[in-house]
Amino acid sequence: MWDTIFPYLLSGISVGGQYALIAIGYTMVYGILRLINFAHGDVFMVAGIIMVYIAASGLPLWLCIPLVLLITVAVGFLIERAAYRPLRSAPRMSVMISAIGVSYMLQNLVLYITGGLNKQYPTIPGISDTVAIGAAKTKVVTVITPFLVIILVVALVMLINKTKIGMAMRAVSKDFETSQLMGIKINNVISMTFIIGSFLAGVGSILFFTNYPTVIQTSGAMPGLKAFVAAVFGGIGSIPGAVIGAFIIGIMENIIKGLDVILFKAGVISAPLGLATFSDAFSFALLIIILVVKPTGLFGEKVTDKV
Amino acid sequence: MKKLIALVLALMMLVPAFSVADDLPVIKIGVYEPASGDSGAGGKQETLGVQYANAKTPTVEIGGTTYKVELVMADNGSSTDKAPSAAQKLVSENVSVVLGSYGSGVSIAGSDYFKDANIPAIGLTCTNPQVTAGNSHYFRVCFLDPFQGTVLANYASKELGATTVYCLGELGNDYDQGLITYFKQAFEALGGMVIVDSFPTGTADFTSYLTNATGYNADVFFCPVSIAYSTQIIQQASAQGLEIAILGGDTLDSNVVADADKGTNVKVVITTFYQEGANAEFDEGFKAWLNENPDMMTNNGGNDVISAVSVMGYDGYYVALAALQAAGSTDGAAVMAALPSVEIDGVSGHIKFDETGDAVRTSAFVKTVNNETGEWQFVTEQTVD
Amino acid sequence: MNQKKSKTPMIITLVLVAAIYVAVFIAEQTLPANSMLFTVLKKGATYALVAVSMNLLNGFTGIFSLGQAGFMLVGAYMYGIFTIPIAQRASVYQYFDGGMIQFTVPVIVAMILAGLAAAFFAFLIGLPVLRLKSDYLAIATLGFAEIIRAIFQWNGLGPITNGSNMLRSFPSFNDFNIRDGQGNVTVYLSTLIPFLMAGVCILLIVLLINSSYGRALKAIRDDEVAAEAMGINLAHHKRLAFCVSSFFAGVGGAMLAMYQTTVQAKSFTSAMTYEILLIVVIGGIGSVTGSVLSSFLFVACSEWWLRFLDEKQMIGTFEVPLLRNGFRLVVFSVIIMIVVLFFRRGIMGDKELPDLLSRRMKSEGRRKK
Amino acid sequence: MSENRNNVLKLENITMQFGGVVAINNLSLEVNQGEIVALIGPNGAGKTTAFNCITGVYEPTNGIVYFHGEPIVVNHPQGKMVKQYAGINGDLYREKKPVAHTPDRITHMGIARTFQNIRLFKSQTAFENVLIGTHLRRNSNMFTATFRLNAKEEKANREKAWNLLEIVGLAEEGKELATSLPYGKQRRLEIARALATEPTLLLLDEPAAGMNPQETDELGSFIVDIKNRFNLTVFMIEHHMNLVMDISDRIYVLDFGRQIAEGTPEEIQKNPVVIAAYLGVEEE
Repeated sequence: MWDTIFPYLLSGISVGGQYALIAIGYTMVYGILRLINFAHGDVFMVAGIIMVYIAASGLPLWLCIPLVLLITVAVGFLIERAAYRPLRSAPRMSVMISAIGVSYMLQNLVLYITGGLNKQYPTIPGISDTVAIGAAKTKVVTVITPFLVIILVVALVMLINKTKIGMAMRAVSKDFETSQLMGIKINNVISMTFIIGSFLAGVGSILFFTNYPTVIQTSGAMPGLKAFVAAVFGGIGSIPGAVIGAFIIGIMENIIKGLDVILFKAGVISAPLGLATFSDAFSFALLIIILVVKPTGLFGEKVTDKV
Repeated sequence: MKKLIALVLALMMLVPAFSVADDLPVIKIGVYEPASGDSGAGGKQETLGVQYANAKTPTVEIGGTTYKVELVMADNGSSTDKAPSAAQKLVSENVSVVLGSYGSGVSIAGSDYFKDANIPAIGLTCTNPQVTAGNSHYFRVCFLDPFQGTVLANYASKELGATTVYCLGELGNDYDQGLITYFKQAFEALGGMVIVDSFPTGTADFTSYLTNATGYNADVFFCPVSIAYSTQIIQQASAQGLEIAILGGDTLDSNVVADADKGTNVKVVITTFYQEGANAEFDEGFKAWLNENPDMMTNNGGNDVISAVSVMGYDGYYVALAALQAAGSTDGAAVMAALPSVEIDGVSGHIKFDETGDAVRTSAFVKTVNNETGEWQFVTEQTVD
Repeated sequence: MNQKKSKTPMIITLVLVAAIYVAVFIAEQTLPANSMLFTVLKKGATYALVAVSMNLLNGFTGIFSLGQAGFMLVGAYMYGIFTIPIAQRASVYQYFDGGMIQFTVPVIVAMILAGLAAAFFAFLIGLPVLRLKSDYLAIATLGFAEIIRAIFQWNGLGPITNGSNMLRSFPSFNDFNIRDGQGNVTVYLSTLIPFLMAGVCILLIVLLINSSYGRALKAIRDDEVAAEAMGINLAHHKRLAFCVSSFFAGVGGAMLAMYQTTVQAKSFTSAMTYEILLIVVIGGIGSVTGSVLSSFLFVACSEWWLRFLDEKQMIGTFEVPLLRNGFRLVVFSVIIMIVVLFFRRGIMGDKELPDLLSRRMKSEGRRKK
Repeated sequence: MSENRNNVLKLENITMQFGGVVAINNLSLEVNQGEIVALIGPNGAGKTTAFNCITGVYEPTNGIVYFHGEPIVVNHPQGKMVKQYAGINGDLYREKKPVAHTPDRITHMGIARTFQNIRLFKSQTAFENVLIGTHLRRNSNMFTATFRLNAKEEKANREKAWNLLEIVGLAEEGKELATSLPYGKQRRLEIARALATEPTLLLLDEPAAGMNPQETDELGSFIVDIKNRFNLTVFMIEHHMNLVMDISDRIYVLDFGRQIAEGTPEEIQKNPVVIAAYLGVEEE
């Protein structure tokens, strides 16, 4: 039984870690601006496309990766500047619509640049290799993803708890107006949030596309939505919540994909039911259940980590 | 500013001067193919065949008049909801005949529009029987899924010795689902077991599906999906060390897929319409043309390996020309009436339509990827009685 | 007391609308049937209905729902399932032995069924979801649309929904044309009928908006606490708005099915909802006239007027740079962003056509004085 | 007093606790038929909270609210509150089944209110604001309303709304956007809107806030006028002492969530506790 389930867990942990890196961006932006940044998943996709084109230009890989992260951060920063900042005093619905507009634009822009064709993600030596864990074989990146996620989250939590900018972030997320009155430069804090979020999305994209090496303009949509679901599930505004939520969603989704096999092998069913159809829908069902049962999410009440 | 206006005006004056350069009457052929979306890569390669044929034979003599053939492109975006307006665009441009599409679903989705406008359509590589069944206006130059499914099932059972096959298709893709159904029928008739799974559109993570195949102890992984998904599946199969062969239909016959399989240990076997080398004249001409046109080379995936879909596009163009000549008119209805009796010797073989409007095909090529060179290798030519 | 509203702008509006219908009818009889104009008008009418139904929720009730595509899907499927001719069922439901349902209902009945089914789904979804606050509600409805999509694609329901495969062969807009014995069209109605369908539905929505219930919905949008203090039952009214909006989204879905001639769950994605939302925003949140106008504009731009951007254009020997497949959508999304950022009120703001007319008359009257 | 059979509103041991903060502590009071009763107290004393408990916006932690003798709100500390509860009489209603109505239900029963920070429907005209108030007494349903089968009722409602506007002196401004009216008129409009719901008890939350002395005077006689005209009982929160003393029959004084005094205006004016806790602060 364990042998049957283990490979799904492995896939789930890997993809969950990548969702986690995107989910942090959602949860931080929501914590501060109360905005569902619908374009965040597309920033993640854009990071993938940038890597494709930079690597194709012949630059060495050790230079490509920092460059990709840098450009991704710049993209996230510019989106906030151009599309969200002018709407700071507008109703929340307008900002959300603007986010949807940005998402639409990024996708169309990439469609135009790539000609609507799938782009092959470059192979990154080291993490693209195959390793065997027990009976299962997988890429190195699958194994390092959860560790990298934990390292990044610890660093991020330290940044938020120990540094001045982190303190400002916490203040802004608690009370937008008051912190403004207290002399916190709100715009800087918001920019910083977007920079961190985009950076993590960039890292996530490198891991994700190394695992699933094709990029197309819609590549970011589903992972983005699921990462958001993870953020809500874990309690929006809570970073550990987002990470745990992401792992749960990643694992559950892969278990659902393999549920037919698991049930089949356990002798519960005699023929496959086609439950894999619901692998995406399941995440949303989970979302609705949590919203109805505990609208604040798993860790929503812990205000201390709210950013 | 004034200078700019003057320049624009001057340029506009030049327009008529250039457009009267050749005064041949124009006949329009619609190319109804995806240029974006999941099937974009395949659609572009199919279009290349049409474009090459058009470059080679840019004019046609109909009823004693020589016409210039103009290709009108419409991108159906690989999706059935974008298909109507793409089809409508071709109709509104008054094309005489339509070629395409890559992908059976979009072909069916556009079908009614051509029917209502009395324009015949020639399917190039859409293999689902429903495209032509019950339609008098849709024709097709390739083989059909019941045939292809049987060929694949025979091959899986007899050559690969499989008893259990895991099939994976995209939800809502008529091509995938159709071929899997016919494969299943044929394979079960041979005494084998078939497990069918589907993934939602936009899936990138196939690792769990690959695990499923292993979990069912399948001997063959059958995934007749579009190029976009098949490259993902092959690469992830390689990472997971999948030991069983991946079997595919004609959609996998692309240099993009072969490239993905290069340097891995995954065995990929497919059935298709054409094998490079079968017609040296065409091969050389096509490659030379690709090398002259960098844009076209990009559309072919960056190299000059010939995909079978391009061949079908090429043959389809000549079927259309033959029909136009036989009709002696540019009127869609006349072309439709002339099509059933058209016969040509194409690059992919002799093309002749049966009463439903499908080409009579009795053989398919089986190819596999050479893992070292990343090239397609001919395995066998399979026929079904 | 100035209780009496001037009726003149209302009458002018009605005359204008009637004139549009006459124009559509005449155009259809005289212009070639394959003109892109009719494609735009048919799809525009469909989208207008869907956009107005979304506006009823987002604009008039203040419920930010992103479930529109899901409800359209339900409507489109209900329409398809109940109108595919028996003779065609074997070939449509080819993998499911002709399917389970072996009867058909008239088109109009199927459309009402489509609406009712969508409203029923909305009722079920509304029970848990409508309690949520703005953006949580948005994401939950978006999620529900995805769940509905998965359910309709599930092979287990194949005998009814045809699994993930296409539904087709049902009556489409072109079947409304009146033909003579030889099958030649004598009277073209394929554009007028969708106009009538959308028109009747939009009229109903407008009547609702201007009724006591409509005012209650607007009160909820303006201030939930005050609305509740005025004795307006929030849960009841929100559910009502949600179901009514979904009813018309379902009818719109049925119309989309007729327009497309095929239906497939796969195409009802969140991208479709976003498109409709953008139409509502461009038209002006809270304006029916705006939603209708922007639907036609949006469809015309995306399907017709901007198509040239997708192809190489030569000015003499000069090839216009940047033009290639996909450029249309780039230009399009830039326009949308400009509207969202700088013209936040959209085309109409929250004004309707009669409002504009009465304002104009007022200002003219003043000038005369 | 508690023997008075014709009391309209009666609060019994109402406590409202938010987390660890006790906003109202064991408040009991009564408002009788035809009275004008004022609730006064310094800022933050818990006056508006009391209104919110009566109208169903908040669910009090403990206590009962009676309306015409019917318990419309009943609660006792539950769940986490059992441990956290910092008020008194926490055990008193343990046996009672909690009753909680949504604000619209309570308005339906006949309690209407205005808001301290004016909450008019901002996109609607003054007339429409009042008209919305008539919605809850409708006999029509969605279908009859959409198909205009309720024309008679609609006409009656419109007439009623215009009448109310005339009564509050806003007939001229009926077609203007509610939020474009001057402050004083907005307050009157809120009252008209509340009256449209056909209440028997009217709760006014600082009706004179932001008004000049002359307007305040006029408001006083206006309140008495509508009370008589519509046979109302009025319970109001107010800071303008002149107004309170002029028109109130009785006054309750609240400080830090506790009731510190009760009596006629004359009694309150003389009450040293009130002067110390409230008037003293006010004059500072």
